[in-house]
Amino acid sequence: MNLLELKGVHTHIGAYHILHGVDLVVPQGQVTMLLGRNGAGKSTTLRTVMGLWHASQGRVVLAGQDITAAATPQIAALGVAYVPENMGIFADLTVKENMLLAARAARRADQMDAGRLQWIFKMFPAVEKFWNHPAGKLSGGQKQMLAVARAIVEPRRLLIVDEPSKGLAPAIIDNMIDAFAELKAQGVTILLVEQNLHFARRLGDSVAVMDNGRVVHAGAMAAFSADAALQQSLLGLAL
Amino acid sequence: QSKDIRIAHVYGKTGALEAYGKQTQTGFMMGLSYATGGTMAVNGKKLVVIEKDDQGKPDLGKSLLATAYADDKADLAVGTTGSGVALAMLPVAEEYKKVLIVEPAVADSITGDKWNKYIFRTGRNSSQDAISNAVALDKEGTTIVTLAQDWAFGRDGVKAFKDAVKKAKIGHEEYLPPTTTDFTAGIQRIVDQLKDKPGRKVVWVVWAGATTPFNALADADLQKRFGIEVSTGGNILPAMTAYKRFPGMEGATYYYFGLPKNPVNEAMVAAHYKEFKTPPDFFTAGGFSAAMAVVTALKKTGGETATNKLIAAMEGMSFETPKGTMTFRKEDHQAMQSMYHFRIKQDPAFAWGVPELVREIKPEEMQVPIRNKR
Amino acid sequence: MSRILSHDLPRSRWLAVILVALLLGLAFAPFLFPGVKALNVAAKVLVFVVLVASFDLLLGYTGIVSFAHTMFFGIGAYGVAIASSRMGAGWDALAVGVGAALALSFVLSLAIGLFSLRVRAIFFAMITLAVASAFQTLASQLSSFTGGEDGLTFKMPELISPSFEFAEEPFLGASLDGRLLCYYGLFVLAVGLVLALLRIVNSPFGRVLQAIRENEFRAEAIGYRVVVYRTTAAVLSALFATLAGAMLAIWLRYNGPDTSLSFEIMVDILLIVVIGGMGTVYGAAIGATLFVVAQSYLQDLLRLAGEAVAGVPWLAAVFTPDRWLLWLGLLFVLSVYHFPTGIVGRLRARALARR
Amino acid sequence: MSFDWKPLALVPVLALLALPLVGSPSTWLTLTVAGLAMGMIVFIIASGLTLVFGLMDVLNFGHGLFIALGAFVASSVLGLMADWTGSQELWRNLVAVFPAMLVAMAVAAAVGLAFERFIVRPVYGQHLKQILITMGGMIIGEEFIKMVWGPAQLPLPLPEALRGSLFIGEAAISRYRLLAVAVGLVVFVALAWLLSRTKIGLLIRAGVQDREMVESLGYRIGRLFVGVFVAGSALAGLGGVMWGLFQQNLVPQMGAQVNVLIFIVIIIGGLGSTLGALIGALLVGLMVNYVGFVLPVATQFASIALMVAVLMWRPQGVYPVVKV
Amino acid sequence: MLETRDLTVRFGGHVAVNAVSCRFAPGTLTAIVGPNGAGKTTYFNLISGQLKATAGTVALNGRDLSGLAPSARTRAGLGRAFQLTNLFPHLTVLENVRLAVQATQEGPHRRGLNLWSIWSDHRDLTARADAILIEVALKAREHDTVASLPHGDQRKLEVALLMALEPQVFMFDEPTAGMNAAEAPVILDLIRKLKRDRSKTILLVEHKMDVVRELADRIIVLVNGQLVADGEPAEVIASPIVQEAYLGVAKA
Ligand SMILES: Nc1ncnc2c1ncn2[C@@H]1O[C@H](COP(=O)(O)OP(=O)(O)OP(=O)(O)O)[C@@H](O)[C@H]1O
Ligand SMILES: Nc1ncnc2c1ncn2[C@@H]1O[C@H](COP(=O)(O)OP(=O)(O)OP(=O)(O)O)[C@@H](O)[C@H]1O
Ligand SMILES: [Mg+2]
Ligand SMILES: [Mg+2]
Repeated sequence: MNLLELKGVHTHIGAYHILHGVDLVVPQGQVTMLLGRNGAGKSTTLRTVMGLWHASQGRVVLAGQDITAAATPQIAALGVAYVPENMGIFADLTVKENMLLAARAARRADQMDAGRLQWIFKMFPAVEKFWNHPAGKLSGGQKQMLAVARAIVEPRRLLIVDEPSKGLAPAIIDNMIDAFAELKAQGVTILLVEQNLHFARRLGDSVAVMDNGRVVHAGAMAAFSADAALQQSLLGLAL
Repeated sequence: QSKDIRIAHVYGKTGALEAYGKQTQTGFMMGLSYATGGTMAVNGKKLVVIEKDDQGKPDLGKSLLATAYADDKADLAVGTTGSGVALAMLPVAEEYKKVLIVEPAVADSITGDKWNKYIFRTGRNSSQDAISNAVALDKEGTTIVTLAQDWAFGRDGVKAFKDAVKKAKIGHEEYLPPTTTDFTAGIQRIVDQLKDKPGRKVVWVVWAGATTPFNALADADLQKRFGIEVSTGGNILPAMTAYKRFPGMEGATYYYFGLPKNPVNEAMVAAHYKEFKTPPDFFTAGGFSAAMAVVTALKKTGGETATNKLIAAMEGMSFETPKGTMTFRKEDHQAMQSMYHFRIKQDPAFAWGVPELVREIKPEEMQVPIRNKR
Repeated sequence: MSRILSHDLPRSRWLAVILVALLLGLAFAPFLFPGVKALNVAAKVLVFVVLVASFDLLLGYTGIVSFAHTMFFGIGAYGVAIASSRMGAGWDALAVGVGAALALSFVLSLAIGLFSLRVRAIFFAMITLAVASAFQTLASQLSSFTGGEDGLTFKMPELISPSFEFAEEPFLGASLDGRLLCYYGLFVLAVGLVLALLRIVNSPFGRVLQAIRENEFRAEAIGYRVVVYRTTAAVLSALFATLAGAMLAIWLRYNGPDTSLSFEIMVDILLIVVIGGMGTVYGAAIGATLFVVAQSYLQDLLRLAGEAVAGVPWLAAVFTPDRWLLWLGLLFVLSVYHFPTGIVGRLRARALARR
Repeated sequence: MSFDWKPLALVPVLALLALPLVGSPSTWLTLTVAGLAMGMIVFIIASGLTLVFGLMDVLNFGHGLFIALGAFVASSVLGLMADWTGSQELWRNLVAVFPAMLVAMAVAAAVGLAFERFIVRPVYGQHLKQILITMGGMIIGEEFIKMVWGPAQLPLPLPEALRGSLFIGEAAISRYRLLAVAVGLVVFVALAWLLSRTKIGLLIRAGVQDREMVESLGYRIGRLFVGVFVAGSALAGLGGVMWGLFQQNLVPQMGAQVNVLIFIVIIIGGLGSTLGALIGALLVGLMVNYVGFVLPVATQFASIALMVAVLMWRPQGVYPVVKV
Repeated sequence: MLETRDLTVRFGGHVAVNAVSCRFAPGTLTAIVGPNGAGKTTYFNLISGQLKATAGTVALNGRDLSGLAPSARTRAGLGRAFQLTNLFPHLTVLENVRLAVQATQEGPHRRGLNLWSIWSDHRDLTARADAILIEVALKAREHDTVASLPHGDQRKLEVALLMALEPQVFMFDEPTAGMNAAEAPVILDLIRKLKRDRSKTILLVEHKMDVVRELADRIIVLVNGQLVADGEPAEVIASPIVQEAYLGVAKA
């Protein structure tokens, strides 16, 4: 069954009509890859799911519940973690404080799930190393790590990440792939926008490709990565 | 049109001085109706009052007065509350060659170096205030320290006061920023000046505006600790609540409704109680006096409003007011008037400290200097 | 034509119409709206157009929020006031006054401009606020020099004083006297200054200022010395404000702390910029006109309204000239609500939508 | 990270520097005690602004309105309880003052709620518009005060037992200021606790930087902002009561009159820091008293000079929590 | 010839770049690789003047730039694109590039301290900006405000600004990060073009090894702010440090 479904979603930003009827399904417990050229509408789709833009037509359904008009905090409270394209780091807060805010259950730093933190530290050493530093001073990649770390500091049922591998060193990317695999094993559903096709292929179960505001292809990752011609036609290059 | 006599009243209807301005206006209207026996007309000519709100802004007052004279064809004008505004208005009267009766602005220079022949003033000037207070305090063996705001109003007052004091000696002049809120430091300075002086020790305060030093002075308990008395002039009733804490305090005031004994005052007090259930205040009396001056002058000219006629009529003219008879002296058109030496008494019936009459200081007793050059 | 406007055309038919109407209105004000008050209002509009436009150079184009702008306005006014009351009425006095004022403004604005780089935006705003209030206090402290709280009343050269009449008979209801000449003097000056500002903001310099406003860090990175540009902008706007102040003093023949230095004026300027539309010189012109006129006739309006609702207890209390400030406050709130991009922004957006 | 003592030391240092200038120790003592107490009062009226301006980054020029409001409400309440305030016994007076404070805070809070909704909400994050629209709110509020309580100044006499001073030798300290110190300390402790022991402070700061992200993390930042703004207004109301009783005389413009002062305090203290605001207030209080004694003319410039000096030393204020 | 000598910066205790000495010759493309937080961007910041060095010098063709402000260094011939997009959000794409073009003009007057000419009269500059937009395939969006561009296009514009500066030294900080695999080639082609013109010095920070392999003439490796390897791409990539510290192959 599908955890998340978009049915004919249209989104306007001010005067611009950005999404022209997006149909997308994210199956429960799987990793879904959202691909597409720059400007295809991937980020806008994610923002629409999170209620940061609101669909002017169509429906967004999460676990059978219609969230088309829901407010962002409500959607998040349903167990969705989101990492935006710009990472959304709170630059003036320390890394610790950033994490603390992401951990909704904890009121103070010492109340965060220690085990989970260790797991995160192992994967993203920088987060531990700069625990008490202002997040704004982190390097680009370190910010990216922190952004993902924040999203997984507490268990969530749906994890939405916009370009997780951006700016990360290969070693870290490998860690991250392992981490997502582990989360998936725990039953977390994952929706990723990804440019790094190697990454996409390693992780993805199903794939959806967008082009100017529509989903132009959806299916199993295996089939997609096998079909060079399809990739060529949709992405303009083969893996 | 030609049958009406148009009088412009410019005053701070809004802005910081709103409360004062409103009093003046009330008094002015009451005065007109009293002086005309309720007809609001002189020699059959209707009196039309044009209200102008200068918001306490000099530039605005200036253009409003011009508007009144030029566009509204006012024959003469009365106003205004703030000295700064009044000073800015003086040249306009000269420009349009029309009479301006200044009320209640107090700056000496209005009837002093900034004066021109179209300017009259029913309100008292700083000198009159100061001199009357001097008369009330001036005794051998008294040391006086003055406490005033550090601006024209304060320095004017202190200067006039000093000139008027003959027997007592001025120990020190303390000037504090007009907007002072914490008086501890100022009071300390005064104490340091006075505490070791022999004989009677007095702090004489000239202070305008909401936050007065009186509560601070009372808290410091100067009387008990250093035998220092506090003295000051009159003020509006809300400000006199602070006086309650100085029973026996002496000074001289321009007006308090209980002080003058004359039919005009009685009439005004009665009328005011009738209309507002409260006694008239400081500026009500001023407005009333201005109205009396206007009507008396018009009666003299037989309703004529030609400026030169008015001036001729008003120079040296005497007229009845809630403060008794006032006289515009020829030289500077300042209205000579009585002031009242008072002593404060606590009276639970009143929210404020009640000034009791010690004696009325007659105009003749005060040598108010003539500062204008004509 | 387009060159006179530095190719910064209204880009909206309505805007163009309004601007032309405005220009003509001001040009013939003495004859269209006879009467002392009307002329005073018109003159005040002229002064404020220049003042606000100069502030917009700082705020709208450079993104510096400064409350010290009235300080320079005041310096200009005091320059004329002090010189004319010391040296007596005369063109020489005017020249000296304006010259001295410009010099002082130059130095001060240079200092402030440089300081603005030391502390961050909000703090800078707050500091200028404090400095401005200090300056006002100073002005009333130095009473021997500035006339203190009471301010200075002074005369102007014969040619532009009311007493100078070059024709007995009023023409179209306007008396042909020095006031009239003075008004047209100001008119020409104002138009000239505004066009100059328009030129500046549309120059390469102006564009760099916008870049700095948008992203100071990157502007520096691509090779623009931010310090130089910011300071130049600060100085320029200060000088224009000084001239506006001089214009005010020339017209009023009076100046005092409340008249040219009060925080009220500063807030009015801000409001006008927002109403008109930030970062557009045209906005300054339209906003200034609307605001000054509204402010000058609000009380009269309320008087009428008050008579209309007389008797109705609450309404009567609200619709009285005494409560005009209430309505001014409302104007503040509403204009921020309804003109997020200012009138000019609105009109241009509409024009775009049409296409 | 070890605690930074320097700014804290500033207070005693300033006091000691003043000693030789003032000369007589008893005078110095009077001035110092009075200055500190004054500082406490200033802190109370500024405390609300640490939340609204310091944390929420709202340039609320309308803050003074709530101060004025608090004072006027208090005058009405105390007016009703005349016989209690009139009594000579301290406890009866306090019994009268306390409800006055509560009512004042309640009213201020209520108005604050409306103020946030209609004035501030549309302009979060836009300083310029904040200045304008809050100015507008301020003006409107002032006019309403004039309509309710009249344009004239309104006496607010101190309850009997709070008048007068205690004397230590030649030095004097007015009773009321002692009360002010007590109230100030309570406010300080309460605020400091709230901000250090809960996530509220963090959330607000984060919300200012990236509202969308905070919401994406699942927090109803909107409500939180309302709550904090209302709290700030209530504190201003409380400050109004204290300020009003200190002045013993109310004018509708009283709020506007303290505006600049409290902003100075916040800036000296550094945005978002309660301790900073306290220090800023104390410094201002002392400075004003010392300068007022040594060179009265300069008093008006004292606090401004102080601010500029501090910013030269620490461009962010002494304890910046929020970096700008 | 760009040269850094013992370039060092400390943030509190933490040494972000530690005595890095290196020369970059014209006509060569040097790739700078290293783990996240190794100090690559900081190294750039020190060269371009965004950060003041704690110690060490930066020199271009023998001229010491250490004391200069970023703007001065840019005018001296150092050009730089940022890792995290950093543009003029509410100006149009064209205006963005045009500003950069203008910044390269000779003399303050041409550059912008020019109050009296009219911006839109400077046709030559606009033309130049247009040409660049065509090169990076952004011409279609020239009149959109930057804020409304998709992330990928903003990355392109970032590069366009660098091109517009026509510097002698080009510093790219992960130019293709967040750029679609189909769009990246556009940028990479630009870089190849620059390489062909032998006079330019090019520094490239990039995590995508395939890209590095293809473009770099030389690779230097930073780890914890220290220069740990420098040489031919093939051998550097093969070196153990890179293999584990960076590619993390050892672990796998
Ligand atoms: N704030 C905005 N205003 C106007 N248009 C916008 C805005 N944000 C995005 N767009 C437009 O919406 C379209 C899709 O943008 P979006 O960011 O979703 O693309 P994307 O698929 O995420 O591209 P990328 O891979 O580069 O991030 C683009 O054409 C972009 O110009
Ligand atoms: N201004 C600063 N203050 C404190 N620490 C800083 C500052 N700038 C950078 N750092 C630290 O210096 C280190 C190097 O940062 P830098 O951005 O150079 O890394 P990088 O090599 O570019 O990494 P990435 O590949 O993720 O971009 C990081 O650990 C960062 O936390
Ligand atoms: Mg995207
Ligand atoms: Mg980097």
